[in-house]
Order: sequence, then structure tokens, then C-alpha cells
Amino acid sequence: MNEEIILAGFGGQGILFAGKVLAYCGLIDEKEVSWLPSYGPEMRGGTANCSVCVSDEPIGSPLVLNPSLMLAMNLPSYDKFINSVKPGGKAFIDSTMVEEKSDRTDIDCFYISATQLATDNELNGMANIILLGKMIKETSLFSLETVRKAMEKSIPPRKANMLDLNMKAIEIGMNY
Amino acid sequence: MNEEIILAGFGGQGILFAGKVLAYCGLIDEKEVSWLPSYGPEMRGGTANCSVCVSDEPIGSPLVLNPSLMLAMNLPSYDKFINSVKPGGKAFIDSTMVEEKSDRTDIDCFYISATQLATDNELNGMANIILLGKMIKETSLFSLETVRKAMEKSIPPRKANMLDLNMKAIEIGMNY
Amino acid sequence: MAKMEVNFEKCKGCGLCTTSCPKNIVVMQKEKRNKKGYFTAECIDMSACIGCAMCAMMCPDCAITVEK
Amino acid sequence: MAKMEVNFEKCKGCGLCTTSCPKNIVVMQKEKRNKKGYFTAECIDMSACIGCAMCAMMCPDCAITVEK
Amino acid sequence: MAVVFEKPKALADVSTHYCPGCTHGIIHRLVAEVIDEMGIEGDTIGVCPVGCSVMAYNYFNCDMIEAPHGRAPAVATGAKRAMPDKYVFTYQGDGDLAAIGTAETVHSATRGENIVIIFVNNTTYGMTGGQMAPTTLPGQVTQTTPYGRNTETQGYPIRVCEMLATLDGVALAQRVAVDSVPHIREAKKAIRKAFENQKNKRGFSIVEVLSTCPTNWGLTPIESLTRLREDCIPYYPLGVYKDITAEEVVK
Amino acid sequence: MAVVFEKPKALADVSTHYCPGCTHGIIHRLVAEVIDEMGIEGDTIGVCPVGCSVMAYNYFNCDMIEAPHGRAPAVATGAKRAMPDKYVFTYQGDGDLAAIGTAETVHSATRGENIVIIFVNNTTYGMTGGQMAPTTLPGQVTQTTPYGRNTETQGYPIRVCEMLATLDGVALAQRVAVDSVPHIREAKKAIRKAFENQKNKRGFSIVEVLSTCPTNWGLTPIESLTRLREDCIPYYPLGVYKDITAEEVVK
Amino acid sequence: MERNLMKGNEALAEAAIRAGCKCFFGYPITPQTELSAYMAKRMEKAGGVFLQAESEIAAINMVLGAAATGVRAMTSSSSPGISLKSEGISYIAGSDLPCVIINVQRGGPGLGGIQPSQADYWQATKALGHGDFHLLVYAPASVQEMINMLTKAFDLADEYRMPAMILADGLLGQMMEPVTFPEIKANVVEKPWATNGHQFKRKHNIVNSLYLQPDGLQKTVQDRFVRYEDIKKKHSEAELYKTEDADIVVVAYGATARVAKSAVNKAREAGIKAGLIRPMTLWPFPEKQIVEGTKAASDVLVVEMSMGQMVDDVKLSLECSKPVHFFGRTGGVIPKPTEIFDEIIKIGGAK
Amino acid sequence: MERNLMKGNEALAEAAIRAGCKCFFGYPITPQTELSAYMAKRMEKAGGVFLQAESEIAAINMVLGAAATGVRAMTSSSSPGISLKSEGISYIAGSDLPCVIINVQRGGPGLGGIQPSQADYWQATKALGHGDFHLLVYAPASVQEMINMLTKAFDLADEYRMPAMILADGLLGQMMEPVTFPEIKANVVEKPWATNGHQFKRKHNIVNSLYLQPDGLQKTVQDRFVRYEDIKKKHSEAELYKTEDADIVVVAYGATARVAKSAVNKAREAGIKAGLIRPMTLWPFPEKQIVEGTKAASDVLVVEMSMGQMVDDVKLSLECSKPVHFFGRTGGVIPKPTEIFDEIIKIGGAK
Ligand SMILES: Cc1ncc(C[n+]2csc(CCOP(=O)(O)OP(=O)(O)O)c2C)c(N)n1
Ligand SMILES: Cc1ncc(C[n+]2csc(CCOP(=O)(O)OP(=O)(O)O)c2C)c(N)n1
Ligand code: SF4
Ligand code: SF4
Ligand code: SF4
Ligand code: SF4
Ligand code: SF4
Ligand code: SF4
Ligand SMILES: [Mg+2]
Ligand SMILES: [Mg+2]
Repeated sequence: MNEEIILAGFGGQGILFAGKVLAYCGLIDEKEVSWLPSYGPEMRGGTANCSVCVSDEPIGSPLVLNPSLMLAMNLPSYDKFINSVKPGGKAFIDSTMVEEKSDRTDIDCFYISATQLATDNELNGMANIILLGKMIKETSLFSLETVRKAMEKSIPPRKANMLDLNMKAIEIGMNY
Repeated sequence: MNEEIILAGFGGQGILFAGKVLAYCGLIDEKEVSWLPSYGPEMRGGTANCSVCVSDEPIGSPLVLNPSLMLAMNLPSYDKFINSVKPGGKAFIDSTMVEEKSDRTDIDCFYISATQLATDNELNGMANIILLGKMIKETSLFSLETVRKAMEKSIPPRKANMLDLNMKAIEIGMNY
Repeated sequence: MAKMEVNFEKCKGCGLCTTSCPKNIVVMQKEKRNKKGYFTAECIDMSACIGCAMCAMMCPDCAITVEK
Repeated sequence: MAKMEVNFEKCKGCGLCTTSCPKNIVVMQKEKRNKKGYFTAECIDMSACIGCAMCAMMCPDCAITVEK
Repeated sequence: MAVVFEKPKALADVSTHYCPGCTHGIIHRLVAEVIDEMGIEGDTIGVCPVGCSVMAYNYFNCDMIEAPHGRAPAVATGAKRAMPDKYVFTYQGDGDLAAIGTAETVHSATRGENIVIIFVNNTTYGMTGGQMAPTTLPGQVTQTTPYGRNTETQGYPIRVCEMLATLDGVALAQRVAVDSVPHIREAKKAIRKAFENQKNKRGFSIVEVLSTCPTNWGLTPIESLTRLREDCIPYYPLGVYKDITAEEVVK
Repeated sequence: MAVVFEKPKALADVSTHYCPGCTHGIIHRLVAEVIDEMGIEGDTIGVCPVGCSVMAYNYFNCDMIEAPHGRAPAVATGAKRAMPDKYVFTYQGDGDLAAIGTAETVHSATRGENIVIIFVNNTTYGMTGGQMAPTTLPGQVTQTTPYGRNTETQGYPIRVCEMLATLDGVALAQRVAVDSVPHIREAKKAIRKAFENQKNKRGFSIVEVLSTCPTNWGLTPIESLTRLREDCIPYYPLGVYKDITAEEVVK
Repeated sequence: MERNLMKGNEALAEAAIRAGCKCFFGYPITPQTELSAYMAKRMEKAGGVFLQAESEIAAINMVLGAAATGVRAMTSSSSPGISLKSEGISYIAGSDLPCVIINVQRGGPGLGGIQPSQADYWQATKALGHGDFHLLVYAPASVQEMINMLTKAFDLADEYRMPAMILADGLLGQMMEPVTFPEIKANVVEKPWATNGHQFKRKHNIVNSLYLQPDGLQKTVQDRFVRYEDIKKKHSEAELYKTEDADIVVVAYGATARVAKSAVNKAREAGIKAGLIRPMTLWPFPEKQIVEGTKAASDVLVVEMSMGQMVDDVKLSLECSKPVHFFGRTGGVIPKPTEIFDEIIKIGGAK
Repeated sequence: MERNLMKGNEALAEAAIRAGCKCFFGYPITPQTELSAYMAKRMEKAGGVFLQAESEIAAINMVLGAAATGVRAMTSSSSPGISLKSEGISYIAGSDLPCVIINVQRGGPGLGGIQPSQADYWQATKALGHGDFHLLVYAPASVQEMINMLTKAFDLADEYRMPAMILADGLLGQMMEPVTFPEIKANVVEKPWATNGHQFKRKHNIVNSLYLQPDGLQKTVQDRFVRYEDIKKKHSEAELYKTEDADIVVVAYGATARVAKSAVNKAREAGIKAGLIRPMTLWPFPEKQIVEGTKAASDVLVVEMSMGQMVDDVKLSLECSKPVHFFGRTGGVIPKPTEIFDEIIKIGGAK
């Protein structure tokens, strides 16, 4: 396995958290992993994104330039990264936030109205996890068991009650 | 000509000024010259001294370590420098301030009660120049004419009235 | 008659303008996001606008113009 | 009876002690310089000394000791 | 119909990088309005140090200098001394002005440096993600006071206007807020007075503006205005702490 | 006969490098006397930055740290935080404390750092040969104000106690002088109070001591005392600017 | 031991606490803010002191004061903040005090940018302030190594009475990787010189860097350089990767070395005998390891996130005996594996 | 022209005024206080600004502000004060501003001493602050040369939009020597980038060192380094003294070069073919002149008032092709001519 993943959106959409869950999945499955956020003032009212690598080999640069998997939750992020996805790669796009459709034919694009789905299911703020569920479904990277363990690791103890909600969001994504 | 001179005493005794007059003498006689004061907190209530070089050749280090001529106006200075005088060199010592006598036989020591002489002649604070007069007399380094010109250069315009007094002090030294 | 106008693309959807209108006619719409992804402010009853510009004074992004 | 003593070598000849003696018996001598070259302070009438230590309190160099 | 309100000319027609509802934007506008009204854009040099407003050089249309963190008053001093006929202002955050830049602030004030300082007090380090600032309120939770600012170990906030008012070189020291339209009007008046002081060579003028940081306060923009009103203003009372022109009138 | 006055034990038995008549020596002695009286020499850490008193580490018998110019309050903070049960004091000049070290001074004060600051104000930079200090009086001639300090271009002096008294963390801010025996007695009382404050964990105490610099003032030691009395004290009034223990009593 | 994901900045903080660091003084700056934030949460509970200083200058001088009393003390910053600390660091070195300083480098000069950089190499290794002195400089290349090196930095700092630096960058500070914390035995060094109150049991101690007599100052400096020689002999470290038979050896440290390793692997796949030397200490510079690792090589390629600062040290280590090429990115740009690979090819092809 | 005695520090001040320096901001420190004192007396009368800042940091940032408006600005300090200026200098370089900075070096590290030193060589030439950048560094060896170099420093700083440093030491700053002041034609450089009020006649100017996009920052840095290459080609300077036939060449700069010249003369008298190369610019380093001046030599001896900082640059200039020996004094100790002479003999005798 050698996946290079970019997750991107607004600050506040849970991009970094979704990336962390992914990285923990890799850790639990005893892969080499790295997680790298974009940082700095561009976060102020701008976009946030992170790079996650999951690999069988030690990881060189943790900065992903050409992702094999991409998850975009707003238009600026979509615009910024859609053309960098590797041929053969997959893109997961929140179609509530991004109305455009890519004309790339060398990658698979999945459009999920995640924000809308989250609202509909009273899972406000979990569009990120819904998208993640879809990604896991389409790539079969990790088992649901792994994802659950990763969630346990990623959610701080005082927010343990969020675990089930997050897993529900995963399922909604997987079943989309 | 290649004279390396150290003048030393308390701060306030006019050591740096005497050195400057010497350096200007050299300049007027078209020699290479340099003047270097000791500096820093050792001046606080301690000794002050300066190195003067007058030479036919360009001057390397302006810091004099083994003077050919030495002028000492207090005991700490005398103690510090008397043994560094070059064999064959000359030392000019204010015997009002320094009661000791050197037992070096390889140099010429001149003991002048300069501070006393200054008081006696109502030239308070000009013991330095009296000693300088003696030095010029004993070494024949510069003409009285040169010394007068050097004084003119060294004394700031607003203190021009000090010129004659200083020349008087020179003469007292020369005639001692 | 007065007119206030919200620049759709400039607005960041912060809602500050809604707190200052004496006529209570500035509200946040929930229909359409601008390119940056924000729901923007709008005037729901322009005829009631007195052109006092208090909405505009409160706007951190100079997104509101007022005419009278 | 009291006694003030000036440490000859420690004294820097500043004269501050002379300003504070209520008996006006501390003065600067003009005869003998110490090793550093200073004329030092001295008490000119020890019998008048009341041991108030005001001279010593004024001395920046702890050069004065007072006994009573 | 005539335009009664639009973007001032001294502000560039660009979208700022500030978070939604951040009142930095209002304060920028007030400064620009004063510059417009006085017609001095061509004679003004702005100095912005590091902080959320670091990119103000892209927003103000006058000449701009970006200064190291905390050093804007020194940079402004250099510019003003070199060009005594220009208007020089700084635009500084509370971390910048009251922490790392304390010495530069106090000394430009006591020198009576003929400059204007716009001091944006949002009780936190906005740019770096919300750490404790010298002006962080007791009990306030920030990234570096996760259990609330404990004055026992982390000390007390500094009230800058009160402190600077003790210095002879200060012409104006006034604290204002931008939580409501009346306060915004007051703030603008203060900024105008500060620039007038510079025009009349009266010395150092500082306008402290209580501002919000919704992002790092963890509040919505509207909640932030409420906090400003209910928590900040009581701790940092608005008002004129020093005004030599007032004294002139009174005496 | 019993000794009624001699060198305190906390002072080393050496001749200092201070100029004749420099009142640094008196102030050293007062600090040492307080240390002796409280019996705390073995538990005291002194911090001396650069200035004429830079070699104080050779004069005080307690443990000593030499600090960079202006940074003594920060160094003292580090030492005190590491060793909260020790007594930590700084001994700083006016250039050191009120110019380059302004930020460290203000912030250790506002933090209420539980330390003692002995602030020797001689209205000049003694060590470097007599340049203008922040406390140099208007009109005073120094190496860098050869025509007298002109407040138009060189600004106004800072009154440190008055400024620091505006800060909540300050327990004691008092100004004393060493121009006469009564004032010296007062100075010692203030220093004692400062150390007692530290003992009782009351926070930041500063004692500003008006001092002389005969060498750079170009006056004899005795003339210097006169200047202290006639020029300095009127500009820097002696007194208690803040004392939380007094407030406790009063209330 | 359990592996957990941790950010580099947070791992440094946790490692410091475990290494017995008792005082941390910091001032916020991107990209190392998480370090202070972590300390703010944990330090007090661990019985230590966390204090946010009013500036970098105050922070380094608080470190000076705390270190003088004999406790382990640390500060952390990024490039502009480190420049501000330079006077204080020079004082700490001149006063023979141990401490640890973290530099999570960002792009310069000036305000520059906040993305990763290695352009403070010269500053760290040659001139972190005025005068003749050095710091121990560790260059980690992973979050785990940050932990290991931090512990070592404290130990050697105490042993040699000198400041030690962890020279990281924004990439390492911000990234999360799996880490474990080894059981740490804090190396307890006696500090009879500490100014912690003499209790009338010893002569008073003085922490000081002033020597008015030049001879005295010269002697302390020369004595310090004797200790430096000892460190050079014993404590330089480097990783040698596939160098035994390498024709072309890449020299790179820190985050850059990770990228370079990918490029070396790629080159090997392409049949080119490439290798990598990764200096782990930058001062002392691993001169012997450079010689050793380039024995078989005809060419050396130095890669840095700077305009080329380590390259001179590599040349000097080799006594200019082999061509030393340079490839650099600066200003926050991270070199790509393919770019380094292309350079390797270019050098190989130029034969 | 009349020759007058003048102190180095005062000569620098007078030369600056004559070179059209309009703003001087300083903070007192030994051994350069006379410079500020002179400015305090003369600057205002000459129509310029003298201001004593509250600190070195304030001073360098005042320089930044004044330089940004397009006037010639200068500051001056000694070693610890220069360390404090390092952040500001990095900003000035990063903002492409011209200015002149004087360092009258004293012994370090820390408070060190106040006697002459050359231990800030690395700092001045490689790392005066964080990030990739350089200053022009001039190393005068006489009071007259201080005057000449100061003028040149202002001119080149303006031309290349970068800071320039005069790296002197306490000996040069404090000594008096005969000097003359040449008629100076201030090289007036247009500064269309200056932030001096746009008067509605141009777009607003911005003086800035921030580039949030790494590519943008990289580009400005790389462009700056292209200018550096131009400077390296055109502006390195060195004095070659009796090097044509020299077996042993001493390399020394500043005050040390004066002592070294005495030693070389002594060696010649003793029949040893010695010569001297005196770098007059330290950045750019006179590499070509080093090669040129050592053509005949079998050995090179570097002499510095430091533990050896320039020695690497000499080795690199020669591509390690000749043995480069080192003799150093530090902490304020000035090497004696006899000591250098003895070293020359030792090297000669070792053959
Ligand atoms: C020397 C230095 N130290 C630290 C920083 C990091 N830094 C940038 S802005 C800032 C503080 C911002 O807070 P404030 O001044 O209150 O402005 P705000 O962002 O809140 O408007 C800090 C610490 C820096 N750029 N330079
Ligand atoms: C960073 C730095 N800047 C400047 C100096 C030079 N310096 C030494 S002491 C001093 C000021 C001394 O004045 P003050 O603090 O008033 O003490 P005083 O000597 O008057 O007692 C200065 C500027 C220094 N040592 N370090
Ligand atoms: S101009 Fe006044 S009335 Fe009209 S919308 Fe704005 S605030 Fe309301
Ligand atoms: S205040 Fe401005 S930015 Fe905020 S919602 Fe209203 S119009 Fe939009
Ligand atoms: S102890 Fe009192 S009375 Fe005696 S000499 Fe001293 S001051 Fe005078
Ligand atoms: S005060 Fe002390 S030092 Fe001064 S004269 Fe008196 S005894 Fe001597
Ligand atoms: S972080 Fe705070 S101060 Fe900065 S732009 Fe956002 S809201 Fe404003
Ligand atoms: S220079 Fe002034 S302050 Fe310093 S020791 Fe002399 S008199 Fe005292
Ligand atoms: Mg703020
Ligand atoms: Mg002073």
C-alpha cells in the first residue's frame, strides 16, 4: 500500500480531524503513516488542508503534491487540488459546497452532498466524516473495525460520546 | 625615528592630552604617528594610560607593549609599566606621586616632582605637561616650535587661553 | 427613499450588520452561498430602509454600500 | 566615649563623611596620600565624637568603623 | 440618489484575509476614512508589524512599511524623523504593542514622537492561533492558558492607556471600542484627533481600540461583540486618559 | 566599647572599583545590611546586569548572576521560578532598567513576579562614560546631549515609579535618595520592606534610589549630593507610589 | 510500547518533560506554537514551570536565570525569534550554562514565510551571536528522532555545560508520526557551580561571562575550545545509507534527508549507485562519517532547503578532494524527490 | 589637504555625515561610544538627525524606517549590541533596504570584555540573523581607511539595495591617526521604491519582507543571490603585500593585518620570503586575490583575533590546495609581531 492523500476545505469543517482518523487507521494496521497540516495565516478565513501518507515503506516527504486520493469540501480547495490528483486516483467532493464537476477522465470523481446529508441526519459538522466513509468504501483501504479503533484514538476522552455519531456518519458515507 | 611611548597615571591627570600633544608633534614633523588610549571601566577610579608611536615607518600595532619612553604619574602606573621599558629607554616619573625609585640600571630614570612644581607655579593640573617638557628636553625628539604648534592643534579653540600656560609648563619641565 | 446593497462576493456572512439596523431589515439569507462558501446578508424590506448606513458602519468588509 | 576610625587604604578621599558629622569633627587631611593616591578623611577631635555613626552611614566605601 | 456610504478611497478594493466578523476590518476602514477626510493619503506612511494585520500593506493605499514584531514605533520613529512633514501611523496588535514591543511603545511615547498609534486590543495573539496576550483577561482561556489565565502565575493584564498617560510626551491616550455604531463613531473621532495632533506637531497619540477575535475566542462574530461589551469594556474602561488639547482648553 | 558600625557581612571585604564618592557604594551597603538583618545571605541570589555595578558579583557575598544589559528582571524571573523559596533581587541602573530593559521591567512588574528590584537612578549611563539616560533631566548635559537634553527632540524623562504604580502586579513602588543620613535611613527601610514583601509572597517590589555619578556629572562628590537634592529630588519626588501593605492597613 | 501519533512540536515538549526539564519559557511563533501550548497544559501538572514570556529576549534570559540555579531549562522559537535570542545565547555559552533551545525553522530572511526552511544552518553552527563559541546542534529527521535527540541534548548540555539546539523545521514540527517514548533515565549531573543559595556551606557561586582582563577571557575561551575538541571526537553522529558502493552520495539533513532518501531509492531502482549521508549532529559536524561514507564515490551532492550553507562543511570535510555539487530550495519550498533524482542523473550523466 | 589626528570612531561619524548620511540612530556601548557622541555634536548642525534610541533593537528598526523613506541611514554598535540587531538586519536585507552598520568588535562571547576582537567574523559574513542573505562587509585597517570604506559602503548599499557593514574593532575605533577627508561626491541613487508618500503620483510603495507563498519568497531570495554574484565579481578587495615571491603568505585583516605586516617585514629582514594578503572586503571574500597572492607560496598562515573563523574561507578559496596554518589570539588579546614572526619561522623551519 502506498496512498498519498489530500483532504481540503475551510477551517472548521474538520479536515484535520478526518486526516487524523485516516492516519490512525494506517497506524492500527501497522503501516507507516504521516500526517501534515497546512498551517499559518492562510487558515484565517481561508482554506485548511492536510496531507496523509499511508504506506508499507518508510515515508519520505510527508508533503503530498500529487495525491492518489483527494477529499475536497469547498470550491477553493477543489480548484486548488483537482488537477493535481494522480491519474488513476480518486476524488471525493462535497457537492453541497462545490457545484462544479471535473472534466478529468483519468480519475474517478465521487460527488457526495455531504453537508446536506449531515444536516438531514442531524450530524451537523460531520460532512467530513461522511466523505471519509465514502472514501473508505470506494478504496477498501481499511476495515470498519480499523476505522472504529482509529476513531477511538482520535476522539479525546472527554468527547467520547461523539464516537457513535462519527461512526454513524461513516456508515452514511459508506452507504451513499 | 621610531619611538614607542607609554604615558600613564590617574584619570584626570591629563595623560591622554599629553599623549595627544606628542602625537601632534610627530604629525607636524611629518612622521607616522598613532595614539591609543586605554579605555573602559578600568578608568573608573583606576589608572588611565595611552600608547603613542612616532616613527619614520608606517605603524603596525599602535599598542605599545615595551615602550622606549615612559611617563608615570602615579604608583599603580609606575608599578605596572616600569619593568616593561626597553633596555636603553627612558622613564619620566612624577616623584610627588611616586616615592619609589627603580633599581633598573639599563634605563634612564628621571624623577621630577611635577605635581609639586605645578602647585608651586600656580599651574595646577599641568604636572603632565611639565613631565612632557622634561621628556622633550631629554630626548630632543621635537623642537620647541613643533611643540608649540602641536599645542595649538591639541587645545580646542574655546580654551585658547590655556596655550601660554601649557607652554610655560613645558619650559618648567625643560629647565628642571 | 434609500437603498442598501450587499456585495454578494465580498460579504463574509458574519452577521454583524444585522445587529445594527434600527429597522431590523437586515438578515442573513440561507439559500445561496457565494464563491467563498458564505451565506450572505440581505435587506428584506428595502422600502423600510432609511439610509442611515448603520449596517454599513458595522461591516468589517466594506461589503455594504448605502445610497439615499 | 566613642571612637570612629577611617581605614587609610580603603578611603577614597571623597569627603562625603565630612558633610554628615553633627560635631563637625571629620575633615580631609592634606598631608599623606594612600597607595591609591588619595588624601583621606580623619577625625580631628575624637573626644567630641558621640559615636552616632552618621559619618559611616555616608561613606560609600565602608571605610569607617565606629565603636561606642 | 447619492451614495451615503461606501468604501473609503484609502482602502484598496480587495477582499481581506480577516476571518468573518473580525473587527480589524472596521478599524482599517476608520483609519482610511480619516485619511480620506484629511486628504493626506499621498503624504501618509503606514507601519504595520506582525500580527493578523501584517498584510495591511495590501489594504491601505498609502505607502506602507512592514515592521518586525513589536518594533513598529521604532520603524515609525525612523520614518518620521527622516520625513518630518509626512504623516506616520502604526497599526499594532496587543501582543505586538504591549508584549514584545513594550520598550518601543513606552519610549516613543515618552519621547513625544509625533506619530499616531492605532492599538488593536483583542485580548489575544490572533495571528499565531490565540495565545495569551498581555491584555488577556483574568480567567480567559487561550492556547497557552488552557485552564484560564491565572494571575498568580501568569500575572495581570496591562492597561496600556492608563500606563502611558503617566508619561510627559503623550498628547492623546484614548480607549475606544467597535462593538456598536455609537462606539464606532467615537472611535473615528479619536482617530481623527490623533491625526490632527500629528498635523499640529503635538506629539505622541495613541488610540486603543477594543476589538474582537471570533476565531480564537471560539465565539460567533455576534457573540464576540457581546463579550467585548460585557467582559472587555468593564475591564478596560473606555475614555480619554490623556489629552493635552483638552487641558489647553480647560486651563 | 562595642562596634556600632562596620561593614555588613554580606558585603565582601574588598575595595570596589567605583569612583570616589559614588553612592553606588552606599546602596550596596544598605542591601547587604538588610540581607544581614534578615539572615538570608545563604538563601539569596543577586542578579546584576551591565552598568557600573556590573562587578557587584565580586562585592555581594550571596550567590550572584551577571545578566545581559537590561535583562535582569527576566534572569531573576527564571531564577525565582526555578527556586521559589530563595530570595532573588536585581540591582539595576537607569539605562539598564528604563531604556533597553523597559519591557522586562514592565512585564516582571505586571506579572507580580515575587522579586525585589533595586533601581539606581543616577540620571546617566555611568559605565559607558556618561550618555543620556531615559531619566536624564531636561537640559542636562551628557556625552550625547552636549547642548543639554532637548525634550523637543530627545523626549522627556520617564518617572519609573509613577509608571509602574499603574500596574496591578506591583506590591511596592517607592522612591528614595541617598543624599543625606535621614534619606539613607529611609532608603534602608524601603529596601527592608521590599525583601519582607518577597518573604510574604506579596509580589513585585521596586525601590528606586536616586544616586550620584560625580565622574560623569563633572562635579565633586559633595557637589553631587547637592545636585541630587536640588535638581533630582524635585523632578523625581521621593515617596511611596504604591504599597499594597499600606492599603491593607488603611482599608 | 504503544505507538501513538504525535506532532513533532508536541513530542518535543513531552520529551522535555520526561527528560526532567523543570522550566520552559517561550514566546509564540509559527510554526512551533503547539510546543508552548502543550507545555501550558502539562508542565505544571508535571511539577515544572511553564511561563509565556513577554518576548523571545525575555524567554532566553529566563532560561539563563533558571539554568544558573542548576535546573534543566528550555526555550523554543522559530527563525526570527532565534535571531532575537542570539545575545542571550552568547551569554549562556559565555557563562558555561547548559540548556536546550529549539529552532523550528521557517523561511527567511526577515519575516520571510512560515513554511519549512534550513536557512539558519550557519547561524546555528557558526554564529548564534557574537564571539567564539558553539552550541551542540542536533538535526532530527523524524518525530521519533526529535524525542531521542532532545534527551541526548539535555544530557550532553549538562555534561559539557553548554547550550544545545534542536534544529528542526516547520515540516517536522507540524507533522504527526507514530512515536514511542522510551523509559528515560534522566542523567543526573552534579552542578556544584549553581547559584542556588550557598546556605553558608560553600563560597558564593558566580555565574558570569565578563572578564575585563583579556588574558582571563582568552583563557576561558581556550579552555572551552578544549572541551569542544573532546565533543568533536566523541559526539558527532550521522546515518550512512547505501553508501558502501555508492558512486554518488547525497548529503542532506533533517526533513530534506527524508526526501533525499526517496530520491536515492529511486536512483537505485534506476540502476544508479546512489547513497545518502545524513548528518544528525551539525555541530560537531560529522567529518569522519563524510569521509567514510564517500569512500567509493566520485561525486557528492549536497541538498538543503537553503541557498547552500552546509555545502562548505562538506567540502572542508573532504578537503576539497571530490566535486561537491549543490541543489537547494529556499523560502519554504520543499525539494521534490524527482528534482533530487534529476540532479543525481545529471551528475551521473555528466561523466 | 590638511592632515589631522582623529579617533577611528569619530572619523567614521564625520565620514558618514560627509557621505550624506541623514539619520543616525545609536545606543551607547564601549568601545564605540565616541561615534554617537560625535554625531550628537555635529549631526543636527549638518542638517541630519541624531537620535539615541532606547536600545540596539530600537536603533536598527529606526534605521529600517528611515532607510525605507529613501534617506541614508546608519547605526553603530559593538558585539553584544550587534547580536541584538540581528533580527532587524535580517529584515533590512529581506526588505532590500540600503543602510550602513558599524561593528566595533570587542571580546566575546556574552558580556566578554571590551578589548579588541575579531570573533564576529562568522556572524558578519555568514549569519547576521536568520535566513539566506548577506551584507557587504568592509574591514578597514586604519583610520583613513575607515573613512574611505564608509563612503564606499553607502554607495554600494544604495546601488545594490542591501545593508553594508564596517567590521572594525576596539583598537581601530579608539586609536587616533592622521587623516584627510577627500572631497566626497555623494553618489545619488534614485530610489523609486521609497515609502516617502506617493503624492498621488504613483502606486503606493510597500517595504516588506513577508512572502506567504514559498515560491514567491524563493524567487526574491534567488534574485537577491543573482545580485550577490554580481557583487562577488566586481567588488571584492584585498591588499597584496610582498606576495609575488613569497614562500609563506600571511592572511590577516583589520588591526591584525597591521601587526602581521610588522611581522612580515621582520621576516623579510631575517631573509625569509614572507608576504601578506589583507582582505579588505570580507564579504564578498577576495577569493581570486587569495589565489593570486599565494601563487608562489608553499604555506599560508591565517592570523586572527579569534579562535579561527576566516581560516575556512581561505582554505575554500585555495580549494584546500595548500597547507593553511592558523595562529589566533582571542578575548581582547592582540597578537604581538614577534608571535606572528615566530609562527612564520616555525612553518618555514618545518620544511
Ligand atoms: C520575533 C517574532 N516573534 C514572534 C512572532 C510570531 N507572531 C506573529 S504575530 C504575533 C502576535 C500577534 O498578536 P497581536 O499583536 O495581538 O495581533 P493580532 O494578531 O491579535 O491582531 C506573534 C507572536 C514573530 N512574527 N516574530
Ligand atoms: C546590549 C548592550 N548594549 C549596551 C551595552 C553597554 N552598556 C554597558 S552599561 C550601559 C548603561 C549603564 O547605565 P546604567 O544602567 O544607568 O548604569 P550606571 O552605569 O549608570 O550605574 C551600557 C549602555 C552593553 N553592555 N550591552
Ligand atoms: S441603511 Fe440603515 S435602515 Fe437601511 S438597512 Fe442599513 S441600517 Fe437598516
Ligand atoms: S457585516 Fe458585512 S460581511 Fe458581515 S454579514 Fe453583513 S455585509 Fe456580510
Ligand atoms: S560617629 Fe558621629 S560624631 Fe563621631 S565622627 Fe562620626 S559622625 Fe561625627
Ligand atoms: S566617605 Fe569614606 S571614602 Fe569618602 S572620605 Fe570619608 S571615609 Fe573616605
Ligand atoms: S484570528 Fe482573530 S484577529 Fe485574526 S483575523 Fe481572525 S478573528 Fe481577526
Ligand atoms: S562612573 Fe558614575 S556611576 Fe559609575 S562608578 Fe563612577 S561615579 Fe559611580
Ligand atoms: Mg491581539
Ligand atoms: Mg545610570
